[in-house]
Amino acid sequence: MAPLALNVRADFPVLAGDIAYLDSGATSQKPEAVLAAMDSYYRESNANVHRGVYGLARDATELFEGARARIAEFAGGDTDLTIFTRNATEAINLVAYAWGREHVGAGDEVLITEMEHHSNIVPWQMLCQEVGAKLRYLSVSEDGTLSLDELDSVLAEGRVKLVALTHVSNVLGTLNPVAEVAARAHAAGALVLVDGAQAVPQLPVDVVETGADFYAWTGHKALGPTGIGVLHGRREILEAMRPFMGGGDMIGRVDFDTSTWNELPFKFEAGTSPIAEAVGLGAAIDYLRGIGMDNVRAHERDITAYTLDRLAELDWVKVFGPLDVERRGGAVSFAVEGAHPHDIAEICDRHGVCIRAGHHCAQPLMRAIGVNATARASFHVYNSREDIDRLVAALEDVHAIFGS
Amino acid sequence: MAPLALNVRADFPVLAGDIAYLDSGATSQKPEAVLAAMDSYYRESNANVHRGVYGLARDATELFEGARARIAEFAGGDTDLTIFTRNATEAINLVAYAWGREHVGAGDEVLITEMEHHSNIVPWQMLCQEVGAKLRYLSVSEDGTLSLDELDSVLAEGRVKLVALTHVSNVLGTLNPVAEVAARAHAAGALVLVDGAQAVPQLPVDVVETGADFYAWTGHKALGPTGIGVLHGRREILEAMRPFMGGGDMIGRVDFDTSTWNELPFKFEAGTSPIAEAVGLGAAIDYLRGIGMDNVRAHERDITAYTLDRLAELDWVKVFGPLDVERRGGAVSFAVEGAHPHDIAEICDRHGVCIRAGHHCAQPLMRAIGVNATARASFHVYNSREDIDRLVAALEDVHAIFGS
Amino acid sequence: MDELYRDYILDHYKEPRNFGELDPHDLEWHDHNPLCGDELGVHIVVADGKVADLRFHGTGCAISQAAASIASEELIGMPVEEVGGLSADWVFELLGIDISPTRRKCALLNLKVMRGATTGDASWPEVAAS
Amino acid sequence: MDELYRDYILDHYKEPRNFGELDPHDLEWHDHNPLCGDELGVHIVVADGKVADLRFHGTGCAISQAAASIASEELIGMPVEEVGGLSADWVFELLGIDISPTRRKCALLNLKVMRGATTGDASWPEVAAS
Ligand SMILES: Cc1ncc(COP(=O)(O)O)c(C=O)c1O
Ligand SMILES: Cc1ncc(COP(=O)(O)O)c(C=O)c1O
Repeated sequence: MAPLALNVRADFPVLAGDIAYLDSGATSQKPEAVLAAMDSYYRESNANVHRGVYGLARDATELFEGARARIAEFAGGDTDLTIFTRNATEAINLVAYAWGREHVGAGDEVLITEMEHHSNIVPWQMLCQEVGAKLRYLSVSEDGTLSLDELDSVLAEGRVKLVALTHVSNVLGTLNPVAEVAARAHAAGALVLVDGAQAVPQLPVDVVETGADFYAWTGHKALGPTGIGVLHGRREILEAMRPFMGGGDMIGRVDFDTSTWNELPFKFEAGTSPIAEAVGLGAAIDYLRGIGMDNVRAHERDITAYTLDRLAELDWVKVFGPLDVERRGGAVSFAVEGAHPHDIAEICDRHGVCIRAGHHCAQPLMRAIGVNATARASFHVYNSREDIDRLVAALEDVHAIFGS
Repeated sequence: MAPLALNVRADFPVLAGDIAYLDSGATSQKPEAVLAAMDSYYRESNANVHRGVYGLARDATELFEGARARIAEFAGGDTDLTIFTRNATEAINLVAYAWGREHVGAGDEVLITEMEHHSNIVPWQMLCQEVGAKLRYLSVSEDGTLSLDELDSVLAEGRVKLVALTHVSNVLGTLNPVAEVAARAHAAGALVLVDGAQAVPQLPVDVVETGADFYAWTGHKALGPTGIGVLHGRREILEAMRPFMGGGDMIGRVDFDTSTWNELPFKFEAGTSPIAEAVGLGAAIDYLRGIGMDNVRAHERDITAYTLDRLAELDWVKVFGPLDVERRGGAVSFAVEGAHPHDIAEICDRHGVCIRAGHHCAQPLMRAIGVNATARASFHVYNSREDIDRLVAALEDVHAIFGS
Repeated sequence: MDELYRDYILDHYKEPRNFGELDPHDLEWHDHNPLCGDELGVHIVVADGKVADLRFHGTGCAISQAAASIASEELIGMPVEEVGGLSADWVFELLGIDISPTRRKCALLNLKVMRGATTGDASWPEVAAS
Repeated sequence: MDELYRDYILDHYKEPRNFGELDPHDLEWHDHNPLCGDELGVHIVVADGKVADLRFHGTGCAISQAAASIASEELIGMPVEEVGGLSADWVFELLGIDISPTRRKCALLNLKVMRGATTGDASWPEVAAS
C-alpha cells in the first residue's frame, strides 16, 4: 500500500529541528495556527469574560464561547454540556467528587479496566476508600483487549454503579468497544465514563454515539495548548449534580450562608476560565477538521501498520497490544531484548528520535503484562514513515549495544 | 507630587489600541515578554515534563521547573511548597477539600470576612454544609476595614479552625493586616488562608512574612497567562495532607487497590501541568522584578491617590473603601448619582475607557455596603494619570445623561 | 443623541411606569441577573384571564428598568396565557434599540420574571441566533 | 564508544556483582523510582559494625543496575554508620559518567535504598546545585 502522507510537518514549528517526534501520546506538538490564535487573543482581545461591558471583554467572551461551541460540535456534544477543566485528569476527578460522592456508597462497585491510565484509576481508588465501595478491574487479555463476557458477568452481580474505561489505551493502543460497553452497563443500571484523552486526538469521536454519560479529554494531546481539558456530560445528570469547586462564575446568587448555582456549563467552571487555552484549542480542532478526522485516522492507521511491519522484522523486539490496526490507535509499546526501556529511549534520543519509556502512568497494566516499563512510540499527523525508519535505525543501535 | 510614570505601556501589545484599560482587577494585560516566552516554549521546547528522556522533554522540564523555582522565590516561598493549580479559585478549593474535609467538623467554625470574593466564600459554604460546621463573617466597617477586636472576640469563643481572608479586597482596595490576623489566629489555634489574588500582582509579597499557612494567587492578574494559579503552603501541613485530585504525576506507586503519593509539590498536581502557562508566568514575574515590586507598588499608590483626588472633585460621585492610600491597593469602586454601574461602564466604553460594573463576585459585600453593584476602576503598571483623566471625562458624560 | 440612551429609554428609566407592589395580587415572581446581581420582582392581578394590573419592583440598570417599564404598558390587558409565548424579540422590538450580547439579560429580566409568574418556567428567554 | 554506555557500565549491567538475596540478613530495605516504576531492594549482613555482605535485587535500567553493582563493591566492608553520610556525588564519581537530570534518580536509587536500610531515612539523596 502506498504511504498515506498528510504533508503537514511544515505547519509545526518545533519540527523544523531534525527530530522524529514519536511521543504524541504524552503530548502533541502544536501547529502554527494554534500559536497564532493564542498570541492574537492576548495581543488584541485579552479581557476577563462574561461580565465585562466594554469592547475587549465582549470580544474575549465571543472568542471564548465561540471556541466552546466549535469544540462541542467537533466532539458531537451540546455546547452547554461541554465543560472546560484543567486537563482530562481534572475532568475525571470532577465526576468522582461531584457525582461519585453522592451516588456511590458502601457495598457498591466501580468497575474499571487493567489498561487504565492512573488518571482513571486513582480518583476511583480515593472515592472507593472514602465511601467504602469496591474497585474492580476488567482484565486485559494476551492480545491486549477486554472481554465483554467478563464485563457481563461482573455487571450481572448487580453492584456496579459506574464503569469507567479508556476509549483508546495509551500503552497498548487498544481501541475499546465503548458503545457496546455502555449499552451493557446501562442495561445493568450503571453509568459510564469514557476517558477519551487518546481517542479525540486521532479518531472521529461523537460523544453521544459512544453512549458515555461522561466523556473526558484533554487539549494538549489534541494539538491544543496545555492548561485545558474537556468534560462532556449528559444533561439530566449534570443538572442533578452538585457542583465540584465553588467560586466566581459558577454561582447564581451568593448569600451569607448558602448559594445557588449558575446554569450549565458554568456551574462546573469555578474561577477564571482557561480563556486563551480555549481559544487555542478551538484553533486546534479547526485545524484537525481542516484535515478531516477520517484522514487523521487513516494516516494514524497507516503509520501504525508500517511500524508494526517494521518492528516485526526485528526478532529481538517484542510488541505489546493488538496487531490488527482496525482495533487499535497510534501508540505502539515494545520491548528490546536485553535493554531496559530507559536505555532504549536514551539511545533513541541520540538519533534524534523522541520516544517515551516507563510505566506510562499505567502501573497496574504493567503488572498485568508482567513488565516494569515499556518503550512506546506514538504518532500524530506530522509523522511519516521516515520517522519510523529512523526509529528502527536507532533500535538497531540499541541492539548492537545491549544484544547478547 | 510629580506623577510617578513607569512608561511601560509600549510593552503591552493590546494597549496599542486607543484604550484606557482600567480593569486589571479582573485580569491584567500581558507584556510582550510573556507572549514571547510562551510562544517560544511551544516553538522550541514543547514536550510533556518530568519523565521524558529525550532532549525536548529535558528542556521542557527545565523551563517548567525553573519557572516554578523563580515564581516561588518571587513570592518568598520554597520551590517544593509552591503548587500550580488552574487559578486562585482551585487553590482555595484544594485546601477546602484536602485539608478542610479532614480538619473541620461538626460544631467547628470557619471565619471569613464580608469583603471576600466568591472564590473565598463558596468553597467554605460547601465545606461547612457538608461537615456541619458554621461559617462566620467578620464585618466590614464604614471605611472598608476589618476590626481586629471583632476578630479577637470571635477567636476567643474557641471554635474557629480556619481564618480565610483576602490580602487586598478586589472591590474596596482594602489592604488587610494579614500578618496581624495570622498571629492572632495562630494564638487561638486556627490556621490561616490568605487569598492573594489581588495582592501578589501589585505589592511586594513574602508569603512567609504574611504568616499564612496557605497563600493562594492567580497568574492572569499578575501579567501572566490564564490557566494557572499558585498555592503556597507550610511544609508540615502539606506533608500531612491527603491529596486533592488523583491521577498521573501525583502518585508514588499505584497498586490495584491503593496508591502512595509523590513528594511535594507533585502530590497536589494531578495530570499534565499547565506547562506553557508556568513558563509564561515565570516570564511575568521576571518582568515585574525587572520593574521592581517596590516601584510597582509606588506607581499603584500614585495612580490610586490621583484617582481618589480626581473623583473627590465630582460631588455626584461616591467612593467606597479606605481613602488612605497606605491602607489600600489599586482598585477604586464608586457610584455615580442616578446612574446604574452597568450604564456607567457602557458609557465609559464609548470613551474607550474599560471599567467593570457589577457585584465583582462579592455579593455578600454588596449587601454589607447596601448596593447591588458598583463601578470599579483598577490599575496596573501600564496605567497613567491620563487614563484617569479619560475616566473622569467619561464620567462627566455619564452625569450629563443620568444626572437629571 | 446617544444610540442606546435615547430620550424615551431615559424617560422610562427615570420615571418607570407601573413600578411598586400590588397587594393583594394573584401571581408573583422574583428573579435576578447573575451577571450583575440586579433583582426584579412582579405582582400581577388577574381578571377574566387577563393581566388586569401589575407592578414591577427591584433595582437595575437603565436597560432593565426601561424594558420593564415599557413592557408593562403592553402587558396590562394581555391574556395571561399569551405571556408565556412572548419572545426575546418582542422585548427587543419594544425597546427599539440595539442590545449588545452583554446587555441582553438586562433587557430580558422582565420577560423572564413575567414568564415565571404566569407559567412557572424559570429559564431565560431564548435569543434567536444572529 | 558511547559516552554513557561505556564498557564497564555495560559489564556491570549485564553481569551485576552482589545481586540476589541474602538470608538471613540483619538489615533490609525496598524502594522504587516513581518516574519509571523500577524497583530495588537490598539485604545486608552486619558484623563488627561493618557491612559484612550485601545483595541488591530488583529490576532497572543499565544506569541503576550498574550503579548498584559498582557501589556494592565499595559498600562491602564499609562501617554501617558511614553509609548514611554518603552523598549523591559519591555515586556520580563512582560511575564516572555524566548523568543528565532525567537519569539521576536511576543512578541514586541504590544509595537511597542503602540509606534507608542503615538509617531509616527514606528521602532521595540531594544533588548539589549545578
Ligand atoms: C480577591 C480575589 N480572590 C480570588 C479571585 C479568583 O481568581 P481566579 O478567578 O483567577 O481563580 C479573584 C479574581 O477574580 C479575586 O479578585
Ligand atoms: C488514556 C489517558 N487518560 C488520561 C490522561 C491524562 O491526561 P492529562 O494529563 O492531560 O490530564 C492521559 C495522558 O496522560 C492518557 O493517556
